Amino acid sequence: ERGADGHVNIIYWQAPSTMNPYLSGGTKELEVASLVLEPLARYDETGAMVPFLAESVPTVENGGVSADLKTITWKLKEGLKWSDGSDLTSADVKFSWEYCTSEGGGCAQSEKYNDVESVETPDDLTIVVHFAVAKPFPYGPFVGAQAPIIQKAQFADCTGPAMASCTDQNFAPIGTGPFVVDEFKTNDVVSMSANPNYRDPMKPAFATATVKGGGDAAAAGRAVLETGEFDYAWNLQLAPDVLADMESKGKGHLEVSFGTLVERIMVNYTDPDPALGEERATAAHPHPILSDKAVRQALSMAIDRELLVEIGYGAAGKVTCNVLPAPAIYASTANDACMTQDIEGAKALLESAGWVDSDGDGIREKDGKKLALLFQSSTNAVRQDFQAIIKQWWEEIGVQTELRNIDSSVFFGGDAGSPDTFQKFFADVEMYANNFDGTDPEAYMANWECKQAPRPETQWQGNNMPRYCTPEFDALVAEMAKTGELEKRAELAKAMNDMLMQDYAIIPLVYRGRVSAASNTLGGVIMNSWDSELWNAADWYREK
Amino acid sequence: MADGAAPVLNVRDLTTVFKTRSGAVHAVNSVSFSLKPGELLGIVGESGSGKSVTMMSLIGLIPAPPAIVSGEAVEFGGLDLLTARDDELRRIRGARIGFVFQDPMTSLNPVFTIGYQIMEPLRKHMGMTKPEARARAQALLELVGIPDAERRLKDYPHQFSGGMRQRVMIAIALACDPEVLIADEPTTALDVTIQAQILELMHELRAKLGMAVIWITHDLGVIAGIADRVLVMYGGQIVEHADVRDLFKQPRHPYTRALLQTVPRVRGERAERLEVIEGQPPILHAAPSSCSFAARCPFSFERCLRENPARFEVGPGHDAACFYDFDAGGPRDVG
Amino acid sequence: MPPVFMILMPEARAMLDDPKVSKILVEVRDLKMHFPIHAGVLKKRVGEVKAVDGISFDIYEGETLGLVGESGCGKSTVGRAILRLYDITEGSVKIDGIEIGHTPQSELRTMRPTMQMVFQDPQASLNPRMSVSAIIGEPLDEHTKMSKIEKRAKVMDLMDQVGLNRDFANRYPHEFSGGQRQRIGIARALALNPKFIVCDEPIAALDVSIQAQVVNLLEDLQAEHGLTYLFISHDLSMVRHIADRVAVMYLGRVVELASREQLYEAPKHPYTQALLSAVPEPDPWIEDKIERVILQGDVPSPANPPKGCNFCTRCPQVMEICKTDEPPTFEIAPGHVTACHLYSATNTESAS
Amino acid sequence: MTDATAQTQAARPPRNQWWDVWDQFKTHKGAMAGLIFFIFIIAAVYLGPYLWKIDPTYIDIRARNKGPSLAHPFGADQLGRDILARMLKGGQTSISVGLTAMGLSLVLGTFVGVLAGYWKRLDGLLMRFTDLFLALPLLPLLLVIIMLFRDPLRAMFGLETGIFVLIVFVIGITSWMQTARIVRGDVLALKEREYVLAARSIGTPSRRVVLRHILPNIMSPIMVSATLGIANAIITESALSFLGLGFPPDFPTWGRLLFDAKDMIQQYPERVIWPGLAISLTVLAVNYIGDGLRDALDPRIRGR
Amino acid sequence: MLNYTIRRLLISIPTLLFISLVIFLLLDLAPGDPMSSIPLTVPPEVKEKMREALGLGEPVHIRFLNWLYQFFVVEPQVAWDHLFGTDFAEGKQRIISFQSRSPVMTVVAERMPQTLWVVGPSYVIGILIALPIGIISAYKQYSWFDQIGTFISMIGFSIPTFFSGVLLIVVFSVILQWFPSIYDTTHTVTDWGSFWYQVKQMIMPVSVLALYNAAQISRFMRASMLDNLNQDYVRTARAKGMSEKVVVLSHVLRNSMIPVVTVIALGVPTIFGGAIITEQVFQVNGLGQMLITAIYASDAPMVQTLTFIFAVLIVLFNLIADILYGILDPRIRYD
Ligand SMILES: Nc1ncnc2c1ncn2[C@@H]1O[C@H](COP(=O)(O)OP(=O)(O)OP(=O)(O)O)[C@@H](O)[C@H]1O
Ligand SMILES: Nc1ncnc2c1ncn2[C@@H]1O[C@H](COP(=O)(O)OP(=O)(O)OP(=O)(O)O)[C@@H](O)[C@H]1O
Ligand SMILES: [Mg+2]
Ligand SMILES: [Mg+2]
Repeated sequence: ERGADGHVNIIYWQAPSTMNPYLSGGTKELEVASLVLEPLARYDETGAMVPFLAESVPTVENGGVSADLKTITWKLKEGLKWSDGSDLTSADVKFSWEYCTSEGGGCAQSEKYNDVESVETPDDLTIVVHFAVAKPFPYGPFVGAQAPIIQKAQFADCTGPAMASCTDQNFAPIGTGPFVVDEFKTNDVVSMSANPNYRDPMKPAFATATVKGGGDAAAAGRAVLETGEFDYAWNLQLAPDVLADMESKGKGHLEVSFGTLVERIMVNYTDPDPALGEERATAAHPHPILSDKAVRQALSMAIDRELLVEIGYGAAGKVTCNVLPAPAIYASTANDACMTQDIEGAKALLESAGWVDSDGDGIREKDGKKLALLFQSSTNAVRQDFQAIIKQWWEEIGVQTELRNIDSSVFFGGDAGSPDTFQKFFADVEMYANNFDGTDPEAYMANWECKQAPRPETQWQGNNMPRYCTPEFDALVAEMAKTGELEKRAELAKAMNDMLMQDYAIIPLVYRGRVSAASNTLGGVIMNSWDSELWNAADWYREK
Repeated sequence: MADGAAPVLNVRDLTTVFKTRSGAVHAVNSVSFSLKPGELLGIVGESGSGKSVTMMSLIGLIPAPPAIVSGEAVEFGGLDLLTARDDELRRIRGARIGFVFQDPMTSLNPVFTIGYQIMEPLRKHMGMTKPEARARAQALLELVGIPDAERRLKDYPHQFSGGMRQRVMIAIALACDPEVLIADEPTTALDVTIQAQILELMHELRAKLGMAVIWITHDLGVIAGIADRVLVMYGGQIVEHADVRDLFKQPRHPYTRALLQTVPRVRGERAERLEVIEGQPPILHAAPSSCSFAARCPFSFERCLRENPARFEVGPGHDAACFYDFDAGGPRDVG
Repeated sequence: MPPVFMILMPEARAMLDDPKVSKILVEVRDLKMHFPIHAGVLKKRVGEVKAVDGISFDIYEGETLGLVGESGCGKSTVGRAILRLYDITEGSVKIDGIEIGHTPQSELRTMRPTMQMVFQDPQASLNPRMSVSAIIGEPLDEHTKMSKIEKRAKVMDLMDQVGLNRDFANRYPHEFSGGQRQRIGIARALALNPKFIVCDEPIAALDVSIQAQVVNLLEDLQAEHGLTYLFISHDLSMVRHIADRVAVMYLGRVVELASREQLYEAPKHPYTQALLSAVPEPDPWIEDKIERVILQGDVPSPANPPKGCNFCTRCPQVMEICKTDEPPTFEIAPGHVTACHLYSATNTESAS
Repeated sequence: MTDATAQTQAARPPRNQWWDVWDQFKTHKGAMAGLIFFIFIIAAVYLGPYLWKIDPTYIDIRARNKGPSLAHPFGADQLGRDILARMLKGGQTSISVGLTAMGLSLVLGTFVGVLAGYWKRLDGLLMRFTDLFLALPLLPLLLVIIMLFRDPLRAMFGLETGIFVLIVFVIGITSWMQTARIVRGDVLALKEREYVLAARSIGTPSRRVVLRHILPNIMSPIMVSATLGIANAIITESALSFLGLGFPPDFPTWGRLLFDAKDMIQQYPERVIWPGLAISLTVLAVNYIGDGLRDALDPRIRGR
Repeated sequence: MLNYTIRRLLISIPTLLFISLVIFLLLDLAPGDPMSSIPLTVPPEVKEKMREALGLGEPVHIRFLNWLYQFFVVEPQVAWDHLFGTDFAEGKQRIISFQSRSPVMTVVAERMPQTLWVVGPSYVIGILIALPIGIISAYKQYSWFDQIGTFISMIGFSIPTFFSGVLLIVVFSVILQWFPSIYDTTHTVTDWGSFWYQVKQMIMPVSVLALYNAAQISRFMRASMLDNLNQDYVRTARAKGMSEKVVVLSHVLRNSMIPVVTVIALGVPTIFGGAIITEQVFQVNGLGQMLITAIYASDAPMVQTLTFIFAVLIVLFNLIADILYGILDPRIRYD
């Protein structure tokens, strides 16, 4: 029964700064907002789409998606009400699109509405989205935690430049989700209570909820697993043995789920030598040593991924040899040889490729070029541990490695003025993790097209960090954009993944899951990596 | 001066030793003297001769440790101050024995008003109410010659000049009509014209109040003008004791003699060349085993270096600690 | 108009019987030293401490001029201003015929050897972290190019002159007694063979028994080197002993200047009279007979001196005119000048 | 003339006044204990690595999370690196940071303080400047400086030295103000001392007056600032590590080791205890040394 | 005094303006990017748009002047409107945080209570502990109390709060389960029960901070007491017969408090500034925590405004400290 189970206490050690996901792309904001705002459909824990506000998920088969892949028609459930009691209509849905794409607002999710030409609302329950191009995967708009529906009545005056100044709206949006914001303290705590107009009269089971922010992962874990003050703690990036120890206290348990996040090493195909000036790290100058595939392969072979997982992630990590590890239909098995470390093999490979240690300093040379690398990453304890241990392996095979770490706000900042962004890649190899949204890898795999290479002309924007560039790969990308059939798309995606893997442009390390902790008294938690972790908070209840 | 009257204060054999990191300092060595009611006893001696320490020791103001005060007795009002309890001492200090210190600039608490500081002992020792104490404080200020007393009670020490602060100090010391006033170089820090004012004031007050006074100074001129009897201290000991006129007419200790000769004067004959006492003051690291002036004394002989002379009677009410007999012009004939 | 202290008329000078008097070594004219007082919201200059307010006198070669007065009347300021340790407000100072009143400090450096100073507090005037030889040798370092050995010899020589044991050369000031420290200070002042030494209360901090030692030393050195002293002191009896002529200061001005005999036997200015009468006499018989002039009140603040005669607030013989007009300077006897209205009737105002 | 005191002094050998300071210092038990400990720590971190030859960055995977043993007396960390070796290396950094940052802040503070105190014309300006630094919120300043200069310096001095220079610089530049104020106050007072006047009457130029007469006599506040400065720098460095702004995670310092281990306080308490003890005891030792120095350098106390 | 205050205030205006400029330029130069916390999945074009929406496209001087206008004109107007119901600020752009897109000042106002609740009491408690320790340590210098007090205060000073905080949590929250490890900022005190909870959740952060504050202040107090215990006026007070309690707690303390009070006043800005590390450890999301998150998120308006407010507080309390000095110490008058 609604409200029968009292209070649920959630801790997000990184506190949400706003409740409006359109204003912040951050995970913490998206997830907390998902308690209030809902999209037409969400992904479940397997990555399958489930209708939320929509009657059903439209497909080509059920006619919801047009054959030319240019329109998709959504039907709202009947009788849906906003938490303030007014009716949810298709106008609200259309407004959500207008809101995010309004000029000068800086909507963080506008990419979700890419290529949307127009949205029609033939009646109060029907929404027809028209795309400018054929969309084999038309589920960007209004699906998932990133693109929820907001109330037109509330946000009508908040479009464009006014988006930012509507603080009251942004902090307490009216939604259709299980909870309503009572008080929002930015970067601190959100107090919520059950939505009186939630579509299921029995839900949510909790009358009130708070999401507390602040501190660090250890404190959050402690609060759930050791002291039992909180019911749910998000994203516990902690050393595996620490987590195990906490869990052993018996107050709570860990919830792990895997999405598409892969910790990987990017290999620079271009020469980052500062002497090159403007042309540094551009395609004009191939990398003097990493252009040699043997070197790239040897680097990969020298790594013991098993151990990395054990040290850094424990249960929250898996060994992977793919940059595209999931969903299952996309996961390739062609590269699994990398699972075992092969130091000797790596040595032999280098030897045969002509890289030999001729001067006895433990470092291989060829044509006067030393096998010496600069290895950069963002500042983060686990990454530095990885760097240290990988460095040791590489030095074992005769590759000298210098480590460098850069503050994440700079490394991932994308500031064209800074030499230290991961896009500029003024190093030989770099390590970070990346994933893709939802379940469709098309955009993700397109990251390694030639034209995606960051370079001065693009203000160093672009996602092709290795500056990988082959016509074959570009052709596969183009083909995928035209293919609607799932199996075909899977084939193509696997092919692209294998191509990258076998060229060793990317050295995948760990397939990372998310670890959260739930109290043993909290029932109904289903961990989800494809959408918000709190996606099914309406179903949570207190274990009696 | 009431001759023959019982002394108000009788000090016998007072000794003070400081235990410091760099060794002991025997600041006061077996000092004995007495103070008669209503008389002014002057104490002279060079810097470091133990004048201040003597006075502070007898009333328990010396910090112990590092000081160790011992002695036969300090009799005051039927009590031995050396063995008296702290609260007994406190009831005497400020009430029956008043103190005036050398430096008027630092001896007053800078953050309390003058009025408060005068009223403090009044309220404590005489149990006065605030208005009573204030009236008395005002009267005291008028007594010591501070004009506009009522208003000035509210002023802070820094608003007074040095001379006026010293008057305030005197007012505090006099607050409870003490039987004894101990003034430790009260005019040394002041200009001569201000010193003259204070000395004049002292004359008046004694005439009016008739208390016994111990007046410490190193200025023989001041002593000559104010004292009835004089003690001369050197190296922590009393080396000569006499009626003021006797002392100036017939000094019987070589140190006193030298002292009288070295000081130039503004009146009378001008000496072409100053007499000097050669050498430096003694270091007091041990209890004296010889005459402490011997090293600088033109009359010293072998015995002076061997033995510390006691105070010998050299005339009526006049004694000196010296083996040299100036009347005879040779060593004194003593055991 | 401030009273400009007249220059002694030639005949007056001739009357001074001291054979040493030959040539004016230091000539001070209308010297003023005002320290600004800043106050208000913008720290504007709202007034000044008139520490020295128009002083003129001469010091003859080889003599000792005593400067006496109460604390805060500006004695030290005069001494320091003459040596240009302050940038003076107004007036001129000539030493050995050279005007130094407004010479920039950098050029003064070459003049420094002729004029030196001995300070009041022998403890404070010696750097506690320098050895005796370093202290005495510092002027030599600054002004001569002596070799180490020469310097050492000179320092030893100076130590002998002031009666310091040569063995003490490597010791530090805190290891000495007050009198010895003052000797070190004197040795330092002598190092450059100066002609003129300002002694700013050199004995005030010393014990009575030591004072005489230092004064005798100063006298011996004067006799030996023909030094000229400006001897600042508030000890009138010591000044009587050492000085040839004496100037009495009150609140930034000289109120009376005369030869020693004249001043001590027949003081003219009421302040001088009061000052002298206030000095206690170490003799009970005389003490009883002294007719004291007890001054009332304290010295006014030099930041806010009274109108008219500076002394009018405390003067026992104050007249109406004193409260309005500044007294000019009168020469009431040859070589004896005073600034007091009492003498305006009987004496002509001296040339100004 | 005979001088009684002088003669007794002649018996004593001539001694530098630092000996007196030392004599006084010796009587302060806390300070002596502090000094001995501090010397021990310095010897340990600088000479220790010559005896304990394990490379602090060497990863011995088999030793992961091992408790204290003969091979690893302090245990091994999550990568199997020897904690003792890391403590020694970390101590080197922490103490070097402490000493050099203190030196920098001292030099700066003394320089500004002396200039402001001695030259009236500069006083207003420099004191405003000092106030300005006092009023600047340090944390953002630290952060920005670190972000701005981390990489240029790294490029200039190499990885470790670069960041070292930066941290030292940052701590130094944000902690000199107290010293400057104290020094200025003392210089203002010293300037009026007669021996400074005496030097000027001799004609000693200002520069030499400062060097010869002023500086040596403000040693006592400077020395005290110095000892406090070391402690302060060591703590600041550890706080920077906590905020993620200090040395990079793979670079051991005591602060960093403590920070890294604090989450494992329950699993591996010894990993917290060692660096925690090292920091606290060193700071404590240095503070006691400072206390002792203050007493020893104060002539009022020393004379007693 | 008034003049002095006005003058100081006037001087502080250019100082503060300069500080604001320095902060602004530093923040602008800092390589951090507000977009760095946006997931990599958000494409660069979108990030660029967001950046523009934040106003980052404008040149530096425009942004600075804009900020100045907003801080000194708009925000006061908003405050005014809030108090008096006027609408001067209607439609004017306020200073907006990059992270939350909400007015910075609103957030500051929201955070203030929890900072004051935790840092304030810890400061007060720290002082209350420190003063007696300082007084007794000085009065009984080198006694065992002094030694232990010194030791503890040095420990308090030398242990980083991030360490002591975690230690307390492990002991009292995890093992003993006495206190909550996470501070509840939404908790409101309505009755004894909730008050007790508030006390419980405050105990650990407050004691960590109080230890640190007490350590520093007790050192100052001790030093200041030691300075004053040797002054002449203490001897005068004793000579007046005052009891040791009055001598120490009235005469000496009053004087010793003068520098200590100003030191305490100088520490007040840190109360408002929050204790960054402690707030972080106990999740007391106050101003300090806000500053550090803003720094991590490169939220320039937030950092700029907060740091500037701190700068104003520091300057202000510097002034207050000086004025307090003048008030407490009658010798000092700033004119
Ligand atoms: N607290 C102390 N510790 C050690 N020695 C002390 C202490 N107080 C005084 N003395 C020593 O005791 C001796 C006598 O000192 P006292 O103050 O009585 O001299 P005084 O005759 O009053 O001199 P003055 O004329 O300078 O006041 C001196 O040698 C002095 O150094
Ligand atoms: N640097 C200065 N700034 C402001 N006022 C000063 C300065 N130096 C001296 N004065 C003031 O000038 C006046 C004269 O001072 P000076 O030191 O010359 O007196 P003095 O006669 O030497 O006194 P004492 O006998 O105490 O040494 C005093 O009121 C003093 O306060
Ligand atoms: Mg004395
Ligand atoms: Mg003077």
